Amino acid sequence: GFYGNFGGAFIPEMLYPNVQELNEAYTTILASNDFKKDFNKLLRDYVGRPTPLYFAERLSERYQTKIYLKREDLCHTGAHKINNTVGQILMAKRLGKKRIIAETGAGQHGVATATVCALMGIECVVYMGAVDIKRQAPNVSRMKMLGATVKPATSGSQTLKDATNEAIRDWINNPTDTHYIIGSVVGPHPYPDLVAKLQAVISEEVEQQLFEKEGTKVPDHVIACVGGGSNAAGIYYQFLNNPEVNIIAVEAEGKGILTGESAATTRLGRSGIIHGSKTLLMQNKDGQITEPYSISAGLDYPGIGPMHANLFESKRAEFISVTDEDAMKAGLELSQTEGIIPAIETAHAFAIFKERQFNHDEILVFNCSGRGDKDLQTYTDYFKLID
Amino acid sequence: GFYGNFGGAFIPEMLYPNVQELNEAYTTILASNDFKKDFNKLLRDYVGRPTPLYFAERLSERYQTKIYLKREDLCHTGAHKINNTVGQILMAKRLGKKRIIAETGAGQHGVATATVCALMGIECVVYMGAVDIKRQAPNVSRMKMLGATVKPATSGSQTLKDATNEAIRDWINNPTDTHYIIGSVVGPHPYPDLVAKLQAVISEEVEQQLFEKEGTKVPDHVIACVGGGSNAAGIYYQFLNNPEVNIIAVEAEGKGILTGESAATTRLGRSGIIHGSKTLLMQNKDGQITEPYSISAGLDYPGIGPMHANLFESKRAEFISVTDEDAMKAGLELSQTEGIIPAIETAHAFAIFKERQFNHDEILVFNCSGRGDKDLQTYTDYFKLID
Amino acid sequence: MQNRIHQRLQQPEKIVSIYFTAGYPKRDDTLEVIQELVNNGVDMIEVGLPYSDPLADGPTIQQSSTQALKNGMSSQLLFEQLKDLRQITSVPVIVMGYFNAMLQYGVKAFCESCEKCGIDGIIMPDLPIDIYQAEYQSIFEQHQLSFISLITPQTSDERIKQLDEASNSFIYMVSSASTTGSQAGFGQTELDYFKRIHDMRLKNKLIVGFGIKDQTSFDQAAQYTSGCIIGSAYIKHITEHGLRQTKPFIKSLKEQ
Amino acid sequence: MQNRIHQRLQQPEKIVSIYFTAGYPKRDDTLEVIQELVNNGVDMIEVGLPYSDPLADGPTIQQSSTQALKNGMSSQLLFEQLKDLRQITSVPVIVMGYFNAMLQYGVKAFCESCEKCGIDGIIMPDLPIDIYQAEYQSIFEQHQLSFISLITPQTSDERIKQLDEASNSFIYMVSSASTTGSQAGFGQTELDYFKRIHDMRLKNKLIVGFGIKDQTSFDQAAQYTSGCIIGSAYIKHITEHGLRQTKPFIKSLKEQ
Repeated sequence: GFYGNFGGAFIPEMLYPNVQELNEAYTTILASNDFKKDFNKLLRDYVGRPTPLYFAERLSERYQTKIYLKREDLCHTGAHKINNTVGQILMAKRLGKKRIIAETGAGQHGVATATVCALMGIECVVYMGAVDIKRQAPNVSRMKMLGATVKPATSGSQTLKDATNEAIRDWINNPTDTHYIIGSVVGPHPYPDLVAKLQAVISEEVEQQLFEKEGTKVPDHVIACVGGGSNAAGIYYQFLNNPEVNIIAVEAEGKGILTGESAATTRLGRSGIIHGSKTLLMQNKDGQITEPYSISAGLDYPGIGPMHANLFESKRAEFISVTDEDAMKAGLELSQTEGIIPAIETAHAFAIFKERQFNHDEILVFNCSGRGDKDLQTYTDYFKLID
Repeated sequence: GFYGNFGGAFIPEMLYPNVQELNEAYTTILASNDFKKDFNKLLRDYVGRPTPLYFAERLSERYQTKIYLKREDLCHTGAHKINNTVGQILMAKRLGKKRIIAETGAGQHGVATATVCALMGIECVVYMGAVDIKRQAPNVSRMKMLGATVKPATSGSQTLKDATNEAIRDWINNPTDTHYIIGSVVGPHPYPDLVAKLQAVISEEVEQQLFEKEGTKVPDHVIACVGGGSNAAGIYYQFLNNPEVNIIAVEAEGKGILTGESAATTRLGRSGIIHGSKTLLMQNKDGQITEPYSISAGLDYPGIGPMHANLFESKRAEFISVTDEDAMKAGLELSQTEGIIPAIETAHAFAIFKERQFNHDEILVFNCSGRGDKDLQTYTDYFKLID
Repeated sequence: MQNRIHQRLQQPEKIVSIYFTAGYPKRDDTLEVIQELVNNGVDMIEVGLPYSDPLADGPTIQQSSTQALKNGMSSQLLFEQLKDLRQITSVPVIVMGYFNAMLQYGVKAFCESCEKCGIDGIIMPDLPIDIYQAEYQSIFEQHQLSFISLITPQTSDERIKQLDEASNSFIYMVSSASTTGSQAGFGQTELDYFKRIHDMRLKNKLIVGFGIKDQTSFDQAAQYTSGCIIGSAYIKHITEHGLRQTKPFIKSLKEQ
Repeated sequence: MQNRIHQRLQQPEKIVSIYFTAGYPKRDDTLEVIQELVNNGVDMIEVGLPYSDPLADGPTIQQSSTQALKNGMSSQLLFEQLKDLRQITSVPVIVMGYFNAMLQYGVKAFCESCEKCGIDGIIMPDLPIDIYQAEYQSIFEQHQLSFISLITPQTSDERIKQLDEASNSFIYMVSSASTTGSQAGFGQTELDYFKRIHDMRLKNKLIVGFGIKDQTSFDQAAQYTSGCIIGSAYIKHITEHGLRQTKPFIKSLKEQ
């Protein structure tokens, strides 16, 4: 359950049976033909996989390099999140669970969870920070349309971190009939591994699609934004052990590293424990977790998954942080150059061209992890699009 | 250019050269390998085709029949509309056009047009009723993010019909450099045929996918909502000449046929001319076009495409109309039974179970033409989802 | 066929023709506007039958149409208002409208009503000539109604010949490809176009419409044609000044 | 190792142990609360080191932690506040907190500071026993600190034996699977569970926590164990009545 110095399961004993049950079952279930068959069928017919690998001609021309977009924004519900929730709901059914809980920040994971629960007819409770409930109203509506109960987390900053705390408490209080669907590669082992394996389909498809288009399975760079890091885990997965592939992780710098309003964990954090996992973490000297800030509600998390902490520490991945402003501009640029409005999370990945240059024959694969419909209000206000 | 008694090109002479240019070129272009190659590539890599044919297990169980959903809601930008705009932008480039105009009601076609214009780097002007601009603000933001100019139509009821008038006027005023991308199977010949052929990919895929799943290419029923009728044209296309396939068209009854607030054209309209086409049309005794009403901005159109008028008159298709209330309930049901929140337009198609029963071994293919994200506010208000 | 339009076109003087919307500004102003125009020496009149969706018109005419419809204007009412037309004037009068209104009234009935009122011609911009020729030409002719086509700078020579063939009396030459009222003055492009069509020596006379608002533009257009139609500029004028102020408007066009 | 906890556990009387959050209600109330508890005959004290994200706690303790952190509470400050602890009492005192706070302070330094203050044990619900045993057990023991594990009704017998092996002095028996403060009274299920664990005859004593709020629940739990820990109920009491009203609260538990 460790990635180098990171990972593990730093959980209260009350959670041990739940986590242990999952830990004992998950590798067997994931490996079973029965699970694979159901999972692949739903990914194909319900989620809409494989998602395209799209060569962005105009963007490539602008930056004089070869840019491919893995189109997770085309997944059902609008982001890669659903790959994981489809897998976990199938797992929950096999574990005999009758009730699903989840945490959500911007609401994408909450929607993806509510979606698969509606699909399976299973009760669903989503914890969401009271502040996020207000600022992400459309996703709250979506969850309610899907029949889920949305419970506000009113502690702390009333955002993602606190929603996660509440979900964990719910799980402690409902140890036998409930499965907790974590939305990112965070939390106690086996979650980071489980979620990464369920998202690995992204890079599996990239290999095959890149081979069809470029005659090689090996891109020069794979690039993703990292909040918790599930979309990044998905697009890195197949390339982790291939040193020919440069891995680039883009963190949310918020208003700037030194402003106190940032979510760039690898630059501002140090090793600690959050949500049951040892990882890099923004905290004060006493180990109290500090409030992160990003214009993107999905990157507004004070830690990163332990896998990513290890990629950072071992220098396997290149970490770049970009500000709100650069991310927003990159979102606008992608919209107007390729006709794809990205989620603001995703827009961060496309902001690296200010920081980083590439050769004209290098192949870059970006994870276009989510669509920007949920962020229209933010974009509109930011760019004053409407008088 | 006629479908039985309907169709033609009833246009002012000022439009004749534009329409004639298109008419002379479109069949050749559509048939060319070069166009097909570009079109299919963009449909695959950019739009995300083929969209899945999804067997809706829980809905099938509820209605004791076999229900398949053609998942056009998973297309880039969230509806089938983009199949057409991708095709037309490629056509416009081949015609040497430097500027694109379009009309839009709910905004989906406007977004799809703005999207392909951004993709190709071509100037884009979208006409939209001033009333629709207000009530469909998120789609206005999307178009502006994509770099399009949104021009308000301030005449008449300030909705789709008036936006179409304005777009036609723009085309009259810009006869050489501009291509007008109509969003539905309406307007003067060759538009109804052109748009239907570009949307035909939907039923082409259905045939192949149904064969994989059921061992037959022939469903018993194909079902779609009809406003102008482009999604319906797409899913009917391959089956039009196969009498084994029952075609069901669902119109928006609004508040009820007799209330004066309805958009059920085949029940309330008669033959007349709208937007350059002879078709069924809601009008007063003097031939003045009357204002339609539907809770769905996309079905809020006083005519239907001439192809559909002919399907109605020839009794080839079965026409059913459903009220706002039944459509909204069907939207909620699909959300909570299958985890798919449909556009309110699309929801109309799923409301037929109140009107119509099916045998347990019949195969129904619904065109799940668009996602409901744009309609969340309407759903939320209607069902009082948020306190 | 030999109606008032043909007769007028045989005279050498350039034609000043005015378009206005029936039932505008007030429902029952139709005949009064005609009287004003006639009193001030207008040579020909186009009476616009207002339509809910006037594709070929610019904002001025569209607004007048919307108002006229609100006022209760309709085909039937128009024919009632014009039933004594020939008691007040003998200038040619043409009805201009959109084909759906005619279709719903019944093409035959519409032509009959026109004839009864003493209407001389019909301009239906959205009635295609092939359909006109196949289905309606004989009806028009039976009722002594001239069918008048439009051409634009984009219309091909071949197409112009077809339109000339279908038309009767004159061709409505759209000065530039645009909806009514959207252009300002004529440049060399338009003049070349006027000359080009003039030199085609068509069987029908030419009258220019769209973009005429003052004597300069009138003179430019009339140089190669039989005259001009003024629409938006007149409607704007009576909207601002009232229909009683028709005189100064016409005077400004016919000063010479 | 033989510290104050072991000594107290050797006595037959049931233990009333109170949990409170350091720095609550006011930053410098820590020692005063301990004084109040001692004065009113409490047998053991858990001092909660407040944490920003207390996963295992219910709303009452979480709110007290949030307030304490706002008040400026920290590990360093706690050890300063407790430096004279042993001048006022000899009852066993345990620090309860989350592992990240300990980790950031330094596990060795944390244990040293505890020893200096006269702390007897540490409860870190999110420090897994395998990691404790592999990395920290020798440090704890070196500083005479009991490591105290939690068990719940869902904990398997095998796991209980492992936890018993790792623990020193007593096992914190969570009455039912729930965060603190969320249960109301004990039913047959809990009683069966208490008896079942009692009958396992572990090397460590048992103390019950979670869900004890009055004498009835105390007596039920104590029947099979060495005593109980009361947390949320006490914090609620001093939030409402002030820490000076500790006496009636303790009295209601120890009336018999």
